[in-house]
Order: sequence, then structure tokens, then C-alpha cells
Amino acid sequence: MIPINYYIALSAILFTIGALGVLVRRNPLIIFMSIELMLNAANLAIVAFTRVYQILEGQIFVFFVMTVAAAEVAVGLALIVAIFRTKHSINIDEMNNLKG
Amino acid sequence: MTFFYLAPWIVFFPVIGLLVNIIFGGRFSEKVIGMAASLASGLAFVVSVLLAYSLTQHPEAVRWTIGEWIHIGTLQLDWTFRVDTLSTTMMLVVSGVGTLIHIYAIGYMREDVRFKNDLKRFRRFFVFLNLFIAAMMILVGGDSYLMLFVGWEGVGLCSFLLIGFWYEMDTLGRPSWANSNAAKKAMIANRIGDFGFLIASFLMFWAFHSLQFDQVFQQAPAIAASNPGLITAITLFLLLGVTGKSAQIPLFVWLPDAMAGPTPVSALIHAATMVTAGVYLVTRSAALYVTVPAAQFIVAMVGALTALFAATIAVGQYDIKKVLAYSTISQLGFMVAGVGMGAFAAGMFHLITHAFFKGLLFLSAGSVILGMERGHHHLAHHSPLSPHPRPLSQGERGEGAREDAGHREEAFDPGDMRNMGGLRKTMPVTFWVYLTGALALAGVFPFAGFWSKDEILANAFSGGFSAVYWLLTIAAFFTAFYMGRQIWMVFFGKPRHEAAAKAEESPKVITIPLMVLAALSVVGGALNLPGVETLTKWLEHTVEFIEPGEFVMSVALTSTALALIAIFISWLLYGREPLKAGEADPLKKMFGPIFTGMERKWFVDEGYKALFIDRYVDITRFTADVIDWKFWHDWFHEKVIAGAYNWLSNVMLNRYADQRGIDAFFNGLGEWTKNAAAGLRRFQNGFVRSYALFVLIGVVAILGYLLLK
Amino acid sequence: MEFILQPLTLMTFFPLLGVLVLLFIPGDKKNALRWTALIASLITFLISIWVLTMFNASNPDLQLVAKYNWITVAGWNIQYYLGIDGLSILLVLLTTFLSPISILSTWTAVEERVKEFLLFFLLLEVGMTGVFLAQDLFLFYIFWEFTLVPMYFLIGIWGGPRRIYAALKFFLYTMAGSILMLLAILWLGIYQGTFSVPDLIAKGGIDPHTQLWLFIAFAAAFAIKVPMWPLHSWLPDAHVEAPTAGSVILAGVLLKMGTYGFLRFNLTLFPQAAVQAAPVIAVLAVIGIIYGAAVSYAQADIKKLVAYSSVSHLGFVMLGLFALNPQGIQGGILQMINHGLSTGALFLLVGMIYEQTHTREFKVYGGLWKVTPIFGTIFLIVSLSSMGLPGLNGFVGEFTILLGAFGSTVLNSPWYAGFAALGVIMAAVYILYMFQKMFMGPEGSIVEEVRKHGHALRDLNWREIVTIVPLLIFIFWIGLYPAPFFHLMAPSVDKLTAAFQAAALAMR
Amino acid sequence: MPPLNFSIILPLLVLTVWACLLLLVDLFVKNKGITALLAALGLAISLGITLSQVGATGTSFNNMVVLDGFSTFVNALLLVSGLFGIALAYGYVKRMGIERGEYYTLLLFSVVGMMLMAQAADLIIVFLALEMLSIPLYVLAAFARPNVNSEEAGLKYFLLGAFSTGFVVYGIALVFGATRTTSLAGIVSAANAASSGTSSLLLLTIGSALILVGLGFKVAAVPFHMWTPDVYQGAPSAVTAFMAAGAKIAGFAALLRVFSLAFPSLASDITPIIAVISALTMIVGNIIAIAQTNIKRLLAYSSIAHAGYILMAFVPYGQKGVVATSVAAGLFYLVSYALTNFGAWAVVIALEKAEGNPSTGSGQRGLEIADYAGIGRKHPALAAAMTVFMFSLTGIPPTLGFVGKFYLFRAAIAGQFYLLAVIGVLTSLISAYYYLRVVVTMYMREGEPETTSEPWLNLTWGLAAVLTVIVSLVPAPLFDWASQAVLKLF
Repeated sequence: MIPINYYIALSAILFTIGALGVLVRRNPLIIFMSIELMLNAANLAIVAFTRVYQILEGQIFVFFVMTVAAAEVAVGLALIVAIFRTKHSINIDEMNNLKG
Repeated sequence: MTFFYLAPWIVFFPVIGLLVNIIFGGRFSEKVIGMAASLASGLAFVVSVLLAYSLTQHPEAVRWTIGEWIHIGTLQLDWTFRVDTLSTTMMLVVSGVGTLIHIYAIGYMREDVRFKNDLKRFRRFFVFLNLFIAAMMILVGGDSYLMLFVGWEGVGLCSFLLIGFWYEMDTLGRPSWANSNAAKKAMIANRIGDFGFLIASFLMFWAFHSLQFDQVFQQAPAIAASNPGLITAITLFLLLGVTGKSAQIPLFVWLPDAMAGPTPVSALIHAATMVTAGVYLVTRSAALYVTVPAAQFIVAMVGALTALFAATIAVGQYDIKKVLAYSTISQLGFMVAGVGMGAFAAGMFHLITHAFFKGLLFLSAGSVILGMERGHHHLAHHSPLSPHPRPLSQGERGEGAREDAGHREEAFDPGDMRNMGGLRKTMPVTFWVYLTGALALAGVFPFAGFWSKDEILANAFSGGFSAVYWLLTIAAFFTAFYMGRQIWMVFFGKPRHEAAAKAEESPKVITIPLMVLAALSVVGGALNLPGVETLTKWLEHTVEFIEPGEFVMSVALTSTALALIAIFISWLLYGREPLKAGEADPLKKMFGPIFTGMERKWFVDEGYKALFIDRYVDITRFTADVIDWKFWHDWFHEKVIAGAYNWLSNVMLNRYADQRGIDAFFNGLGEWTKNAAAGLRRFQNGFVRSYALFVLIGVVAILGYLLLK
Repeated sequence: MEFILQPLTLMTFFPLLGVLVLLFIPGDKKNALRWTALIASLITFLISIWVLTMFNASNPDLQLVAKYNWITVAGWNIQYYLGIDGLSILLVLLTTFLSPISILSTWTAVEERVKEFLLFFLLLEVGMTGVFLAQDLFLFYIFWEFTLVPMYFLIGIWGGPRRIYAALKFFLYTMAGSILMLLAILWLGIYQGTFSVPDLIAKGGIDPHTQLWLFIAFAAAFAIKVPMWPLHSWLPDAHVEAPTAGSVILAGVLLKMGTYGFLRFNLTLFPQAAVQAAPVIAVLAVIGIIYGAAVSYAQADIKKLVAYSSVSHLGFVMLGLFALNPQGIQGGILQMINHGLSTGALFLLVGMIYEQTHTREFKVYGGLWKVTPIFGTIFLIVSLSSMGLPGLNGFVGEFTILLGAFGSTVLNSPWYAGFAALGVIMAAVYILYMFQKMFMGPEGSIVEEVRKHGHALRDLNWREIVTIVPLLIFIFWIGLYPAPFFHLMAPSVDKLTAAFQAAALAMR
Repeated sequence: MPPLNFSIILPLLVLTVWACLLLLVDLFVKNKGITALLAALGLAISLGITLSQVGATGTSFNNMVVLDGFSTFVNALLLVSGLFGIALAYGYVKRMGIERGEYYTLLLFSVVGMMLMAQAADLIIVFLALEMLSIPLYVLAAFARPNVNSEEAGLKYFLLGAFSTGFVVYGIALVFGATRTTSLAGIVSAANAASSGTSSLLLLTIGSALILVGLGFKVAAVPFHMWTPDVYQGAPSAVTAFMAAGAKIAGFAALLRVFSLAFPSLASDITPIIAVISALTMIVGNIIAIAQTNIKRLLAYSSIAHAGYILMAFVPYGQKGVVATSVAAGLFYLVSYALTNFGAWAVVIALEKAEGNPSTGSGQRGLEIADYAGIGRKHPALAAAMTVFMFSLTGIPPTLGFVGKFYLFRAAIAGQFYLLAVIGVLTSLISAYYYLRVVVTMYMREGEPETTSEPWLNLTWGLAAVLTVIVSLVPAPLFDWASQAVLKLF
């Protein structure tokens, strides 16, 4: 059996990649995908723990996370579409009307 | 039958007088105002006489409390009057001479306010004069050092008010700050002295736990035995007060300038009464002074040096009142030297005779000045005195100031002896009384001054104060000389100015007080004739350390001889060949720079200005403008504190940083360090990614802390 | 009802009734507004006289106590606790006395937004009275901070050209100190279990080290308010920009809140720390005396001169309080009153002339005594009182303070009083300078300037005389017969100093 | 399995059902004002139920939700906030031309999320509640579309919110890994069992720290605060007002409950972090606020700063003797903050004008501090109210803000965090500087301000101002309630 630490390490790496992705990308869609990566890194960890501890609670949590992520996607995409309609661009670096 | 219960009335009468004049004076005529004020002063004199009479029945001191003042813990001060032979003597002098001067002032001020064109100020003058009498009575009548101090400062205030009486002009009536400056100078010099007085009273309180005379004096010997330094300190701080009030070195400079006040003021305050308060103070504190001979010596030396120093300056003056002013300083030096040596009776004696003859001289000088003014007006307007000076219309008043400054440029100085001459003929009464006063001052037998001055000299001679003796003797020589010079210059020879030629004798209201004072100046010596010692015995009841002065014939002869020689020399220089208009003083021709030194008061004023006054102004300006305002107020609070907040706030908002950075940040790890500082500063720039970066930095920092801790 | 009718409560909050009435008077009925405010403050003054008649001067403890539980839940022990004793009664009377006078002084000086002005003024009176009466630290702090608000508006709305800056500075400065005090108050509340001052005194037992920290925190608030050198930088700004009535109250009462704070809290709550800190405070006080006097002299603006003179005068008060002996403390308390009267009167007078001339530069003044003799004479009397002429009030205070400081066993050195006495000379220098430059000498250019605008410079009118004469009465009264004033405070001060002897003994 | 006790979440349930129904009803309602009133009615009913539950306790759903004094207190506060939010929006959305029925439904759903947050006894519920309150807020922030600022605000809030959610989820994962449970009660027993130095303790610590980050984001604590000013500025003011109060209350409710219940054993590690965050938040928020000229941004930074103050209550969470008082202080402060906040935003709304170009978002007027000049003269009551709010935010008596700070600093001192208390008072001083600037502008500068007078708006600021003063003078009942609320917690 693969030791639990490997899963944790993998999830940590995925999480980090996701977090850095948020920082470096300018397209909100990709940023959004990076965030999904972070959530899924967490899911991976939870599932791994659940498997090791043999309890179901965690798996329920994973479902919740997935559901909520879907809801977030819906809202996020709607926002992005709305912005694209007004600005004809979705480059987030062009979105700095508000600052100071 | 005793009248001690009347004691408070020596203050109440003048106060009532001034209140009456303040409240109703607006409706009174000048005569009524003057009468009311004189009456108030006169009643105070009557009370003083009654008190003196009572003391003959009951010579021990009587204390009369009228109210509580300051009671805190052991500090127990009351408004208590003290009637004893010393205070009563002072009361008699103050109210007696004061009343005469009040009467004189009715005539004098009537003309003075007309020359200076402000009739309203007549009333104000008498209010101030009454106030002065009241304050002086508190000074001499108080039963504690602090009550004495109330009067002490009160008379200082009156001095300020009266020197600055014509506050908007100089002595010649030109618009100027001069008179008000003189007033301020007097008050501040006095305050410096008062500082000494205050410190002395603190020392005294914490040493004796009282400021009441009897309690202090009772404990004095015991304390002096255990801690003589303390008593020395007290007496020397008191001396500082004395130098301020009695115009001794180093604080004498205010007194000559004080002549800016109307002449009755010069006579009353700056010759006869107020300035002698220092002498009174030392006499009153005799019990302290006698325990510390070192302090006594210092007091005597200060007095003696002042006496000589001022006498030399008097020689070089041209202003009739300035001569008398320096003479006053000099004579005060005699008194201070006298009481300093422990010759309290002699000092007090000279104080009394000096009040007579110096009051007389000042008032006569005032009469001379008025005469000169009358002469001048006669010339200018061809009508001696318009009873109602032309009132200024509204439009003129503003221009007046500047116009005056213009056309009064060559203003006539009625007090300048170089404008006088030959007044003996136009003002005979004044001449005779002036001569009496001058002889008394010069110490010519048998005038009052001879007896009192000789008693001081004799004490110095036999008391082992030889330095003091010689200083005073030389001063006495100068005294006779400058008085001689003055008499010759003013009354003899030919008028050097047309005003002098047209001068007129003063009215009776002025001359009668002069005659009374002249009489006193002649017979005043009888108060304490050698061998009889009336005054000494009288004071003995109060000042237990008093010793009857001895009459030393050699001293008397020496001083008389010197006086006569001095008068003779003055005749040689000024009488034989009277000065002509515009001619330089013969002494100037002979001694050049030395005379200039005397004329310019040995540059003491200039020295004080350069050393102290200008420095004080510089320091305050620097403190106020640079330290307090520029540095502390503007720089520290505005720039440093407020500026730092605004700066921080802007830096955090990246207002100052350039906008490139965020991409460079990720161009490579090598760039990271380079741009770290810049990157960290670009905080609130509107970019989602940099916001996220911050979140991440926060996470890294927290995790780093948790892992590395 | 008992709560409302309690004399101290009534006195404190009576002006609020005035506020209520004012709210219902239309803003353009200016005289109605003024009369309302004046009457409200006068009645408050009458109530304070009533309080005085009930006050038992021989009792050193708090009297006429109003004490109700206020917040006593959740571990809090906060009371509505008012009381009066010898330390505060004079200051309370000063407050209620100066308020109507200040309102009277605004009669013609304030024409803009009269209603708001009077509202703020009455609110300020509530705050000030409360500060002097509160015996619970929480309550005290509320009153203390609350006084900032109306004063801030008084300066900021009705002040001079730089009023906003001055108001802000005033607010921030005073707040800066008081927030530190807040922490100390909290500390006491938590670790001593009560906010009530008498209980805290009774409890005592704070170790000297902690006492010192608490002392410093309290002192921070009070020292800024006093203001002690070098924390005085807000004062000239506030005074120069404040309207006349604001300056009068600021100098007359608000600054006293600082010195009173030292007296009421620093001295009673932390006696050992007070003994330890006394030399430091005394040094600052002496520097303040001399510095204030020196800086005053170099001012070109009359109001600024008077403002800086406060630094000097309050230096005397502080020196007296920290002499920690009866003479010093009683002198200090009396000097607080004196300063309120004299400096208040000076500000009033400066305001009266400013109303006509609209300038306070010395250089345009001169010779006014001839033009306005009554004004000149009153100004002279007040100036002399300010410089401590014997026979007037200032002297009694200064003398007793210096005397106390000179022989203080805590300060243990005559040098403090020695240097402070130099301030007496320096006071004469700047006061006489002020009087001379305004009233003596040749007629200043302002006289002509005013005439050009149509009216000649007038002397004081009846309203102005009525405003100022009550102050003059007290100036003479305290100068000649201060005994009643000393009697009011003596028992309380004796009780206080007895505590110091105990503290000083404990230190050895 | 115990039977489900629905009464535990009755207010929540009612509100959810009501919101769903409202969504339908709204389709048939022309006058959106009626929708608003209905939404308010829903909140009021829920509030009634909540208040009837005062004193009641219990758990349900397998110990995943809890009803106790704490949750009742917070729920009541949240419901009142919802009511205020509707009162502010009522006229505002009309005026701004963004009146749509969903507004109120979204608001109700957000309130539901917040209330769930207060009742959560399990990390899963915390996560769900977090999302439930956030997602409607993302939409509300962008509600003024096609106003570009509003959209930008919405997207920023959304992206960063989701980003921070990632941390929370990951944190929960780690905590779960360390303790084998997500229940708060279970975590605390597991954590006590975990011996120090083991890897599971490390996981627990890191996990809790990540949760802290996520919640810190919600309450706008430095350095997770950067979104706040932009979002507050861009979002419609009525939304901002609600968000500023509601999200902060919910975030703190979760923080207080999660950390004081689940992680007291980690106090030695977490306390310094919270202390530093608290200090940084107070300092940064207050200092940056100095430079603001826009009132919405100013209030945004002020809200950041206040997060710092509330965090202060939270610092001594591991100290047994102190934690109850300090949490009570936090609750009390939340009340005072919410009240003042709504009042201040009501004034902002009263001055805001719809003019300007919606597509660029520029030209909106009435939002610069300079626009407040002259209110003191023209609208004395409004200016007086705003003054009260500014003083309350500064902490000047007699306002609720002062009493709240007094209580908070007491907690810090009782916990012996003297330095933090000093930073707290010093930053309060700094804050006076910019709050007073608003007052200065209102009273001491001349101007011709235009304001809108709407009954509900006026009621909001009027009521808030009066309560801010009155409650500060009679705070005992509220003190009592707050301290009762935390009694059962520990």
C-alpha cells in the first residue's frame, strides 16, 4: 500500500501549483481552474485520509466540496460573461478601476 | 487714652478717598477732586499723629488684626496692623509729606494737564496718589513680612502708574514710548528685587515657621547660633529687595528714568517715601541683621558705593530733575550704609530729614519747570494759560500724533538747566526754598541734612567701617558740589532761554507746601540732636539694637569743611562766570572723557542693555520662534508625526512606487530579490493577482512561523 | 425622581434642559436662543450655589454623594457616582460661574449658527461639571472625553482662519493622552475590581512598580491637558483660533481638568508613585514656568501671548500640587481658580477689543488707554492679577505654591521654587510688555483704521462691563480675603497630605 | 441515530423556506417594494423565533449544528443586520436603477448562510455555511451591472473568495487527517490526546492555521484584506453595508466558535499569530485610511481596522479564565460595529447619486469626502447622526463604539496583552484623524450637498444614531446578554 504521506505530499504539491496558478495567470477562467485544482488537492487529501482511517465522514465532505465548487463555477462564469459583455475583455490585469 | 483701634484707618482713608474720586470724580471739579484726595491723605496723617500720641502713653507695639488672610497649616497670615514707634514714624513721614504733596499737586497738575492737553487725567492722578498712600501705609503698617510685601509691591505698582502717567509721550511731550518704557523699567527692576524678597521670605518661613515680625525676631538669635548661613542668606536676599526698591547698585537704573512722572510723583514716591522702604525694611529686620556682621558689612558697602557712584553721575547731569534723582540715589546710599552698619537711628533720621529736603527740592524743581513752561507758553501763545485748551475735533485727532511728532521736533525742554539762568529774580520764593533745600542736602550746618548725615558718618568713623566712611565722605563732597552747580546754573547768571526770562512764579497752592517743607528742612535736625536723641529714644521701643549715635567733632568739621570747599569750587566754575547759552559745561572742558562718563551715567544703561536686556530678548525670540515654533510646533509635530503617518499611508498604497513590478516579480527567481522591496510595496494597486499574492505571503508567513518556531 | 433631584445630578445635567429648549427654538431667533442659554447656565450657577450652601466645609470626605449602580453585570462594577469635596468644589463653582459669563461674551461676537454654538456650549458645561464630580473612573472618563467633542466644534466652526487645523490638533492631542489613561483605568478595574475612586483609595496596595506605570498612564492624559511642557504645542493653536468664549472656557476650565486630574487621581490613587515622580514633574513644571514666560514675551499676537502665559501659570499649579504639602496643594488649587479668573478675563478682554478691530497684532495697537479708559483700567487690573500682584488673587496662589515647593520635604530642594520664582520676574516682563504695547505709548494705527470704517473705537458697553465685573470682584476678593476659599479645601487637602506622609514613610 | 430536532434550526429553516417561496412570489410581483417588505417580514418572523429561543440549547443533525446562547445572540444580530440591509436597499436600488427582486432573495440566502455559520458545530457545516453566505454576496456585489465597477468588484470578490475557500478546505482536510473527525467536539478530544511533536499535531496546527486564513479573509484581516476596499467601493452601497456587517459577524462567529471550541490546545501556537494579525490589521487599516478621499474606501479601511479590534478579543482564546469575557467583549463589539456601520452607510447612501456613466463607472457623485461639505448646515440631523457614527467608530463617549472598545481593551488587559492594548489605543488615535476629517468636512467647510430623503433610510440612520448613544449609556442589558451568551460555550 502506498503510504499516506505520499498522498499528502501530492495533494500539497497540487495545492501549491493551484495557488501559484492564481498568482501568475491573467485569464480569470484559468485562475478559476487553478482554484479548482486547490479544492481538488484538498479532496485528494481527504479521500486518502478517509481510506486510511476507514471512516465515511470525509467522503461526504468531498461530495459537498464538489457540489459547492460546481455552484461557484456557475456564479463565476456568469460574472465573467457579464464582464466580457461590458468590457470586451476578461484580462484581469485590465480590471483595476478600483484601487488605492 | 489710646487710639490704636484707628490703625486700619491709615489705609481706609486713602482708599475711601480714591473710591470717592473714582465713583463721583466725574462730576467733581478739579478743586474738589484735589481736596477730597488731600483730605483723605490728611486724615491718614491725623490718624498717624493720634497713633503716635497713643504710643507716648503706651510705647510697646500694638497689633490690630482686621481679618484673616492666608491660613494653611503653620502658615498663619492675617491682615494685622502693627503700631510701634518705627512704623508710626514712617506713617507720619508718609502721610505728612504725602499730604503736603497732595496739596501741591492740586496746583501743579492743574497746569500740567493743560500743558499736555488731557484734562481727564487730573482725576486719575489723585486716584493714583491716594492709592500710593494706601499701599505705603500697608507697607509700613504691616505686621508680617508678607503684608509688608503687599505694600512693597503695591507702591511699585503706583510707581509704575505714575511714572507712566503721561504714557503716550516722552518727558518733552512728544509722542513716544519713552515714558511708558520708563514705567515698565521701574516695575521690572523692582520685581527683580522682589524676587530676592520672596526667596528671603521662603527661607524665613521654613526656618522660623512664621513671617510675623515678633515670632521671627524672637527666634533669630537661636537660629543664628545654630545656622548662621541661613540668616546670612535671608538678609542678603532681603538686600536684593532693598536694592530694587531703594535704587541701590545694581538695580538703581530705574530711578533716574522715573523722573518721567509728574514732579509731585518724583517728590513723593521717588524721593521722600517709597524709595526709602528699603531702609525701613533693613531697620525693621534689625534683629536679623545684627546677628550676621558679614551681611551688615555688605549692606553698608552697597550703600556707600551707591552713594559715591550716583553722586558722581549727578555732577554730569543737565536736567534739573535728573540731578535730584541721582542725588536721591546717593542719599539713599547714605541711609542704606547707615542702617547696614547698624546705625539704625541714624539711617532713619536721615530718611526723615531727606524726606523733608528732597521732597522740597523736587517740588521746587517742579515749580521751576512750571515756571519755565509758563514762560514758554507765554512766548508761544501770547496768553499764559488758556483755561480750556482747544478741544481737538474728531478729524484732527488721528493726524495729531504725526503732526506733533513733526513740529515738536525741536521741542522745548523746560527741565534742562542749560535753558535756565537768573530765575532768582523771576521766581523768588522758589529760589529761597530751593536754596534751603540745597543747603540741607549739602549738609551745611545747621540745616537738617547736616545732623542726619553727620550721624551716619560718625557711626562709620567710630564703628570701624573706614572704607564706608571715606566713600561717604567723598560722596558728601560731590553732593555739595552738584547742588552748588545746580543753584548757580538755575537761579544765577542771565537767562539762557527766553522762556527763562519770561518765567513766572507759581501760585500759592504750590508755594505754601514748599515753605512748610523748607521750614522742616531747616529745623528737622532737632529731631535727633546729639545728646538729646529724641528719635533714637523713640525708636528704642521697637528696635532694640539701636544705639545712640555719638557726635564726633572731627567728622562734623571735616564734612562741613568739605561741603564748603565744594560749594566754593562750584562757584568758581559756575557762579563767577555764568554759563552762556550754547556754551559747553566748564567741567567738560577740563575733564573731557571723565565728564562724558558722568554725563552718560557711566554707560550703565547701555551696559545692562547689551548684557542683559538684549540677551533676554534674543533668548526669548529664539525660544519662541525657533525652538517652540519652527522646531517643536512646525517641524516635530507637523513634519515628523503627521508627516510620518501620511508618508506611511501613501507608501502602503503604492502612491510612490512605479507600476511595472508585478510581472518582473515572476520573471525569474533572480529578479525576486532585486524587486522584493519594490514588489512588497505595490500593495493596493487594483490587481487581483497582487491581492492573492498577499494572501499567499500571509499563508507562507504563518506556516513558516509554525514550522520554524 | 430621587435620582434627578439629587443636587449634584441636577447641577450636572441641568444645562441639558437648556439644550432641549434650544432645540425647539428656531435658529433665526438669535436673542431668544441667547437668553435661553444664559438663563439655563445661570440657573445651573444658582444650583451650584445651593450645593455650596449644603456643603460642609469641615468634612474632608465626599459629600452630597449620588451613587447608583450603573453597569454591574458580567464582571463589571461600574457606578454612577457623583460626589463633591474640598478638592473639587471650587472648580465646580468656577465652571458654573464662567459658563454664563462666556455665554454673555458671545452676545454680539457670535452671529453665525448661534443655535448650534449655544448647544455645544451647554453640552460642554455638562461635560466639565461632570469631570469635576465623577467619582467612578468609567464615568469620569466618559465626561472627560465628552468635553472634547463640543470644544472641538466650538473651535472648528467658530474659530479663526486656521480653525480646522487647530480643532483637529486639539482633539488628537488630548485624545492621545486620554487613551493611555483608559488602559490604566481598565487595569484598575480588572485587577482592583472596582472603578470607584474612594474604593480604590481604600483598597490601595498596588505595588510601587505598577503604581509608577499607572501613574505615567494617567499623567499622560493630564499632562497634555494641563499642558505641561513639552506637551503644550496644541495650546497656542487652539487658543489663537478658538472664539473668545471658547478660549475663556478652554483656559478657565478645560486646562484645570488636567491639573485636577493629577490632584484627584494621580495623587490619591498612586501616592507612592506620586512621591517618586514628584521631582520629575516639578522639573517639568519649572521648565514650563520659565519657558512659557520666555515664549510669551516674544509673541507678536496678543492672544498667543496669553495662551503661552497659561503654560507658565499652570507650571506653578503643577509645582504646587507636587510639593505634596498643604501649602503647595492648597496654593495649587487656589491658583487653578485664579488662572481661570485672570486668564479667562484676559481672553474676554482680548476678545472684546478684537470684536472691534479684528486684529490681535501688537504692532497696530498702542495708546488705547486714552481712547478706551475703562477698558484699559480693567485690562490693567486683570493683567496685574495675572502677574501676581499682592492684593490681587494671583499672588495668594503663587506665593503659597512657591512657599510650599520651597520647603517641600518630598522635593527636598529649594531650587525648584528658586527657579520658579524667576517666573515671577518674567511674568512682569511679558505682562507689562503686553499692557504697554496695547494701552500706553502713542496711539496705534488701529485706532485710525477702525475710524476709517465708520465708527470710532468705543469703550466697553454695559453688557461687556457686566460680563467682566464679576470676575473682577473675585480677583479682589481672593486677593484680599482668600480665607473662605482656603477653608473650603483645607480639610480635604489635609486628608490628602496625611496620605502622603504615610506613603513617604512607607518608602523609607 | 437520534431523531432530527428541527427546532434547533427553526429560524434558519423558516428563512430558507421563506426565501425559496419569495423567489417564486417575486415572479408575480410587479412592485419590487412588496418583495422587499415580504423579505423583511421573513426576517422578522425568523427574528421572532430566534428571540423566543433565548436560553434554549441543544444539538441536532448528529451534533453537526448546535443551538446555544451564542448562536442565538449572533443569529439575532444577523437578522437585524438583514433588516437593516433591506431598509437601506429599499430606496437605493430604485434610485440606482437596479431594482430586481432577486436582490432580496439573495440577501435572505446569505443571511441563512451566516446564521448557519453561527450554529455550525462541525467543520463541514462551517464550510457549507461559508459558501452559502459568500456566493449570494458575490452576486450581490456585481448586482449593479452593467456598472463596470460593480462587476469588477464582484469578480474580484469572487476570485479571491474562492481562492481563500481553497485554504479553508485544505485546512479542514488537514485537520481531518490529524484528528479523524470534523466535529468540533471530536477535534478537541483528539487534539488533547495527540502528544506534542507528533506529525498529527503538526498537521492539526497547519490545518487550523489555514482555516484561520480563510476566515481571516472573510473578516478582512491583514494581510488577507486587500479585496476589501475595492469590493466595498465597487459594490452597490447597500450591498456593501450589509456585507461589511453580516460577513464580518458571521466570520467572527465561526472564528470564535471553531477556535475556542476545537483548538484551545493550540493556543500557544495560534495566539501569537492572531495577536500579530490583530496588530497588523489595526495598524494597516487605520494608517491607510488616512490617505483616502473616497468615503466608501474610507469606510472599507475602517472596517478592516475594526476587524483588528475584534480580533483582539479573540487573542486570549486559550486562557481559561479570560476567554469568556473576551468572547463576550467580541460579541458586544460586533453589535456596536454593526449598528454604527449601518448608520454610516445609510448616510453614505443618502448622499450617493445615480448620475454618471454606468458603463465606465466613473462620474458617480456624492462619494468623495469633499462632497460632504456643508451638510452640517443644510441637514443638521443627518450630519449629527454621521458625527455620532464617526465618534462611535473612533471610540469617543458617549457612543456605543466607546463602550465596545472599553470592553475589548479590558479583554486584552485581562489577558495581559498590554502591548496589543497599547497598539489598539494608539491606532484608535490615528483613526480619529480620518474620522474627524469627515466631521470637519460636514461642519467646517462650506458646500451645497444634495441628499436623498427616504423614509426607511432616514429611519435607519436615525435609529442607529439614537441607539448608538442610548445603548452606550445603558449598556448593562446588552452586556448581560453577551456574557450570558458565552456562558454555555465553555
